[in-house]
Amino acid sequence: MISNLILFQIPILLFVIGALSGLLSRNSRLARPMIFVPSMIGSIFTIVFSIGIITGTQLKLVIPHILPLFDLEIFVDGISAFFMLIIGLVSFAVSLYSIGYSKEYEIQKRISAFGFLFNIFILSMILVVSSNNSFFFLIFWELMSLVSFFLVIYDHDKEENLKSGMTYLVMTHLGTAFIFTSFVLGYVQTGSFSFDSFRHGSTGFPLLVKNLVFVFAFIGFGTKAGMVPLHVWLPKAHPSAPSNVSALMSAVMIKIGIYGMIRTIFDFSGFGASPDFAWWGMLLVSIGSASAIIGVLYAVVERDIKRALAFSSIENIGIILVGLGLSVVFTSFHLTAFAVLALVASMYHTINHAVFKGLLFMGAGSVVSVTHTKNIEHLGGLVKQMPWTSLLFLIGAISISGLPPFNGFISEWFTLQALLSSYHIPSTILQISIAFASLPFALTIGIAAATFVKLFGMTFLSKTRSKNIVNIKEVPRSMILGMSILAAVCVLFGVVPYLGTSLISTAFHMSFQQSSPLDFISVQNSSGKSFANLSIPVVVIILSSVSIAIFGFIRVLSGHTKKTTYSTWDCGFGSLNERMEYTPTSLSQPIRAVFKVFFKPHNQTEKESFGENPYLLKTVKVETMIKNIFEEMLYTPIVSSFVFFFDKVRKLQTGKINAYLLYIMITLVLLLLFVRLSNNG
Amino acid sequence: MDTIQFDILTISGAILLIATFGIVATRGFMDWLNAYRYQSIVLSGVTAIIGYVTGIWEIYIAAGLTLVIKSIIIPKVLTYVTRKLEIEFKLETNPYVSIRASVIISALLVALSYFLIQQIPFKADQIVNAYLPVSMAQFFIGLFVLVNRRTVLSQVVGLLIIENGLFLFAMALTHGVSLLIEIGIFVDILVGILISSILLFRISRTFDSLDVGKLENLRDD
Amino acid sequence: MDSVITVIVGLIQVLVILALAPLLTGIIRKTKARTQKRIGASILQPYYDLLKLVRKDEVISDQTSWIFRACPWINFTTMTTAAFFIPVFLAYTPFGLVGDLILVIGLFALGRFFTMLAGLDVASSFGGLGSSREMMISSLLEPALFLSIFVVAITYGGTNLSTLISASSNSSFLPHPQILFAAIGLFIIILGETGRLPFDNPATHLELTMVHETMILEYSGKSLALMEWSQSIKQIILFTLMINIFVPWGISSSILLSTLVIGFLTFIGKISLFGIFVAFLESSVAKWRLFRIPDLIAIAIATSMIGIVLCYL
Amino acid sequence: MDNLISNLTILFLLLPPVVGACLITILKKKRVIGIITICAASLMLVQVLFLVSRIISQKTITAFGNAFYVDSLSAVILLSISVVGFVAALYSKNYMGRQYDNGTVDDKHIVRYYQGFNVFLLTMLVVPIANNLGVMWVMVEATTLVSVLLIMLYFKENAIEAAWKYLIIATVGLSFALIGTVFFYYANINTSPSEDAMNWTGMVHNAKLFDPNLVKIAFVFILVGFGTKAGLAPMHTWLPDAHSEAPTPVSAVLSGVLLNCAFYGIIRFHIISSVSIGPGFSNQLLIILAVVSIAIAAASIYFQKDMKRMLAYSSVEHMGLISLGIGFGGLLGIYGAILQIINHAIAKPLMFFASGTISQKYDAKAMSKIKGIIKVMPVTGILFLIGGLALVGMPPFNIFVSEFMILSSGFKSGQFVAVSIVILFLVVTFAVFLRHLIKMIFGSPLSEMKKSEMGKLAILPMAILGSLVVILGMYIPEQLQILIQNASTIINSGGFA
Repeated sequence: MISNLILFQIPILLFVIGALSGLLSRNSRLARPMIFVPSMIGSIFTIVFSIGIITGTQLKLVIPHILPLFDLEIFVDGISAFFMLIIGLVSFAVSLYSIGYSKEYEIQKRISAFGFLFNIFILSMILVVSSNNSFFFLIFWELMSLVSFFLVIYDHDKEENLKSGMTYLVMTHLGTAFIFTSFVLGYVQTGSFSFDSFRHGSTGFPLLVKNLVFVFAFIGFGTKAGMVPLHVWLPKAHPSAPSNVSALMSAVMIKIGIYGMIRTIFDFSGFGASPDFAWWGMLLVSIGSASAIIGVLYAVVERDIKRALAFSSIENIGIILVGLGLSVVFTSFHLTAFAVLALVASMYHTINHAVFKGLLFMGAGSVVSVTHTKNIEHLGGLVKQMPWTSLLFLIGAISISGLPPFNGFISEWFTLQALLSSYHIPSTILQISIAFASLPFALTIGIAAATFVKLFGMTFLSKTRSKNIVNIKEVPRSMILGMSILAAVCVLFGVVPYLGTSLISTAFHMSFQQSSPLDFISVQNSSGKSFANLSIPVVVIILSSVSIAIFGFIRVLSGHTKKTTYSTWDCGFGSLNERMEYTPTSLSQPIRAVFKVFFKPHNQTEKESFGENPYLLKTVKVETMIKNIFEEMLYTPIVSSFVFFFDKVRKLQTGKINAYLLYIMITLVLLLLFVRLSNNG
Repeated sequence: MDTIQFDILTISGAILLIATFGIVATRGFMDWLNAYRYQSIVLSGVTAIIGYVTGIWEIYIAAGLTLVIKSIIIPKVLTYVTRKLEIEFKLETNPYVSIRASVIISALLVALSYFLIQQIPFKADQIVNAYLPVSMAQFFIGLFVLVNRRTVLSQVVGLLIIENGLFLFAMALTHGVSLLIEIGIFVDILVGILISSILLFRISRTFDSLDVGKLENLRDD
Repeated sequence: MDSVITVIVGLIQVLVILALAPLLTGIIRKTKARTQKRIGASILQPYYDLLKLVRKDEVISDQTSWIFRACPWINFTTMTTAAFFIPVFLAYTPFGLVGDLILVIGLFALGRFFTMLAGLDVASSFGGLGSSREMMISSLLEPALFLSIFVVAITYGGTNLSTLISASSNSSFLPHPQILFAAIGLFIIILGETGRLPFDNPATHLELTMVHETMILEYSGKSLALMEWSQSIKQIILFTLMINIFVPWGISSSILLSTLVIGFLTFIGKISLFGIFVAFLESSVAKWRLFRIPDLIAIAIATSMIGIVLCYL
Repeated sequence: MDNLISNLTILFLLLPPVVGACLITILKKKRVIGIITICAASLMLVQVLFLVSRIISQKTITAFGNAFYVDSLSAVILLSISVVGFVAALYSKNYMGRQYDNGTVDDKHIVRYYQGFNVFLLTMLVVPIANNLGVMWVMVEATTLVSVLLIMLYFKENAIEAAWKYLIIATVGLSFALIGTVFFYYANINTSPSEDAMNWTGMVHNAKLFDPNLVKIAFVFILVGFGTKAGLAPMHTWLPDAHSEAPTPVSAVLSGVLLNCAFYGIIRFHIISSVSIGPGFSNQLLIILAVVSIAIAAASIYFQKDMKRMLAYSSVEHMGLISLGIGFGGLLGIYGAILQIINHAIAKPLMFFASGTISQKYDAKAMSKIKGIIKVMPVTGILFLIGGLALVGMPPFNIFVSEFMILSSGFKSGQFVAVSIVILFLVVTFAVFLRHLIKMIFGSPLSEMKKSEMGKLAILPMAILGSLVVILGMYIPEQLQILIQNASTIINSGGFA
């Protein structure tokens, strides 16, 4: 038996080795294996370690007095290990993928710093989930943000990337300020920065403090997770980053925000089974459904493939939050079984989203790396040149759309069941609100499928829409392999939900009734009958047997028929070309029109005509744009009011020494008067 | 006896204030220097009175030093430095607040200093009672001159008023117990004046003017 | 032994759905023809069409990929699999433990997902047009459907169809006024899901109006047969659900030959009546403009929401 | 015997700059004087380290009767002076050499620069070790005079303007500080006339008996006075001018150390005032000024065009933070404030050095003309980035630790309004500061530039400071912890550890 501690140290060591060898590789030919092989092995060890923790005992470690007052405390329990498992799983696949993907950087001699940052990024995420002291938690948390920021602006020649990087960094820092406040409230109550003291002392906090701890942590971690309306950084940062980094960020990093929320709610905030806390859950549910619907609405009209995926991350975070919120509501009303159901739903979706979003971002990265464009208006027809990438992307797309029998369906099924179980809550107003919250939720699932029809269809199917995209080849084998791992997990977690449920219930120390892979997942209703059942393995058996049967049946029925290939019907007008195809913008036009209140779509038309006559047009360029209501209604006013304030303040520094002396005089007199008057009174 | 002594103290303080007002009320540099010289002479007289009242002999030395440095050396230095300057540099043409208003504001500042000082218990120390508000008023007036005037020269004068106030203040409160420190302060002031003279010179050479309005390049707005 | 019989009955239910699906389409078409003062084709015509199509050679567009070719099979498989979970003339099905109503919706969605992709795959603007409209309609129908299911599931205690239909067959809907609202909602949704008027006109080939047909425009031969058949299966599944949830009269609640036969006969009767009703309705309304369809769906959502409120009050 | 060692320690501490200045005056050789300064500074550093080690074991040292008094608080300031002085001396060699090559300065200027530099160090060294508060004031005033001379070294228009404003404002400000000092002295002799009435030790001893009203008025004068010198808003107005126009090594010393020396004055009187009337009053004032400073600094950074000016405003912000830590009080806050003094003294010179190097390379101070530093000079770029991130309080760099402590103590002391405003403005500062920084460091240079660094001697001081920034962010040596601990105890519990 290797002890847990050593297993914990090995991956850390490996990531450090990866980081350093990245720096030392000096962009040589060996750079890629030197960087990514350690990170792959490190990820494997992370997985092994986390499974060891989930099935075995917790790890606790204290290194005192590194800094005054703060001890470096490490604590890995099932919850941490669960998230560590996600980190390990995705980073393994991404590392493998990166061997092929980062060849471009090797050619450009820029891989050294990338390798360093990449390894440190994964390491920082592992350290965040395993730290047990608010100070060190924040250090690793900010390290994670910082390193990911550098990765986001890795292609820093583009001004746009710098801007999105800045937005990201500032938003995440704002979030950190809230997290800090939440922790400090705990410190003020307990007098210690250790999470242990929060854990033990939190039940004794006054209710107001408990509420504040929760709200601040929710805002702080929610910023990182990308919940609405703090999501603005996410659709900017993820497309700017190199795709393997986007995969890590979207699949894993934003989940760390979820981790933080779970930790705070269930560990530090003194949360308990009392209706006082039901509003926490309702807050989570409402913000979650808002995030889900808003995220997916932006995703469906998006033309940038990576930004669409980023918006879809916001949507999925929303779904996770809904599950989490329901769990909180159920717990506060002492409905343990349903709380478990909702938490399983939420966590199942967490791991699912990590897997399929990682897969999709890698797929998008493959597309971008061969076509050099992120705009799906220019893509199309890649399924012929890139059969593997398209197949894997399709698996990801089906999974994320929540279609059976892949993993997305399972978690959405759980979440829907949790929503339906809300009728157990002994409060009519909550029942009705949750029922209404299921409206945006269901809308989300519907539009998500549309989004991925659009993304997959426009990218991979029919004919290419741009003449520049020629000579496309399938991506290198390592990239395909990296994607296949996650695709396999998608299928596995879809077909055998027992894997997921048992993982979650063991990690979170809950009892969930499913006892074997073939056992039915079931939800009981109030009269003890089965409310809902699901057994995906059997469904898969039915699906496959039906398909075999029907294939045989049709074969017998049809006898021998021929297949002829001919061009698509063109209404007899002559050959179809790519300009006649439906474009992504027109594909999503109906949805844009239906939700025009939200999108406020408007066209900008530029006409160029021959000579004087305005009717003899040479070119017409029409651009369809939507308004980003969050930036316009929320962020722009805030920023401009700050700038207004800055502008007023800078008037103080007039350059006139007389004014400066006057300030001193006024300060002095005011302070003296203050003393004088406070003494009289 | 005590009342007489107190009257002397009060009257000398009043004379000092009047001398200070003289600086506020004048426009030309030479007038200021003269007013400053008179003020310094009054100041050394006041110092001598303090010496007489407290009976500490070091204060006489301080009084002598004041007389020498402030009424002779500093005016000399300033005259020497500004001798080459053209005459319009030495005239304060447009202060932010007119001379009349300045005098009124100075009076208000005197009132303010009395108001602020009231709360401090003086243990019936007559010297402090008499001179502390006066010295405070000098600070504020000096500061006001600095704020109000637009030429570099008048700012130096403002600084000098503040220093005089400071000196009186220190004398009144401490009766000059630590001579070493007094001397340190003197030296500092002297060096300060020297450096500001150098700067004055530089400014007139570089900017061809002594208007602080020229010194507004470094700013944010 | 019991369970074996149950499974057999369950399989029979599946076969009944598969077999009766074209018939329902035939009934509707015949009724519509009669209302339009036409004689119309025989109600068995869909069967002849399928047989003919299956035996024909196929023409496939050279722009398409394997997705286009796989789509009919996937569609048919998902619809057939969905049929396993539907109680038809027996109030429960042995496969009730395997999947519930949400899975059925999921399977429909999977089929539709591929249909939309296939529409895009042919690289003509028709396909894109159909997929685009289908995207809008389906993404709006989804929440409406879920809300009406919400009402039904909470009223009858489950999304498990066996539980649900057993419960509905055992109780009158009089104490559950919300069920009426859910029924209105679900009816509108079913019209949308099956592509009937006023959502879509299955009989037209005019690009201004058609939705579903555009996506399958390039199909021919047995692919087209499979697409048509699976569409009718979806239709009959939804109609069955509708009648079994809201008018479960006569459905057999146990495996007795007599009740089963009664159940089967009443089922045939109810579904035919329902089909005729739908056909009459279709004859009396025109196809709505595409952007008025959300209004209709909004009505479905609104009625379901009233249903939810009634559930809890 | 012990007394003798103490006397010698102090003597040897003050000797190197004196000797250095004398040697420079005698030799006047451009090549030698730089090295002399480096030697003097390194000797001083060694002396300070020795002194600090003695302080850690003995807690206090008095020398020459009662004239010099060194405790842990002084030791912290001494440490920052000597470290910054040393790296600034190192940096000066390269920097002034290049300025000479440019033709910006001539031989006479260089000699004057090094003389001034040594005297400047000397005056600053005396500030924290003088027991007599009058002497302390004299020395603070002396630093002003010397630094004015250093700022106006170039005789450029802007430098003269900055020097003038600095001189007038600092002198006026410090005269208030003198008033405050004399008030305290008056309070002391009124309670117990004694020989050491002007000494800090004596004052703290009697502070309980002081008249509260007098102490309040006196502290207001002290705060405004030394606050002017320490760059607390709204008396900070001279600071951006002076810091941006001085030669870069001088800017580093001004910003990194001189502000600390002035703030040291406030701390000393804060202790007396706390002992006398309880910490509530002075804490309140400190917090008010701190909040104003942080807000104004945050707002001013946004529109900055000049790199060094921006750094100067960041100094205002950090002085605000130090003041905030002291004001919030409690061991945690004070500990944070003292740590912040050290951290700021490390990070800010790093930034000034880097900005000086960058300005020389790009031949510009305007930030709009500087782009793509990381491509042109990767090492400097990375060090500049590290320094900048440290300044905005990003972990894992050092200032995060102290900011964390200060803000925590704010919550602990119940100053929720103040701490919320401060957190808001810290985030704002973070955004506006990094916005400038990122634009400079990343991207591509506006014109083709050769990729090269500015020489090893320019990198070395930055590398030293940069590594300190990183190391202190994650690990503080135990010796230093003890020192800071003792210093905080001095502030927290009335003057003695």
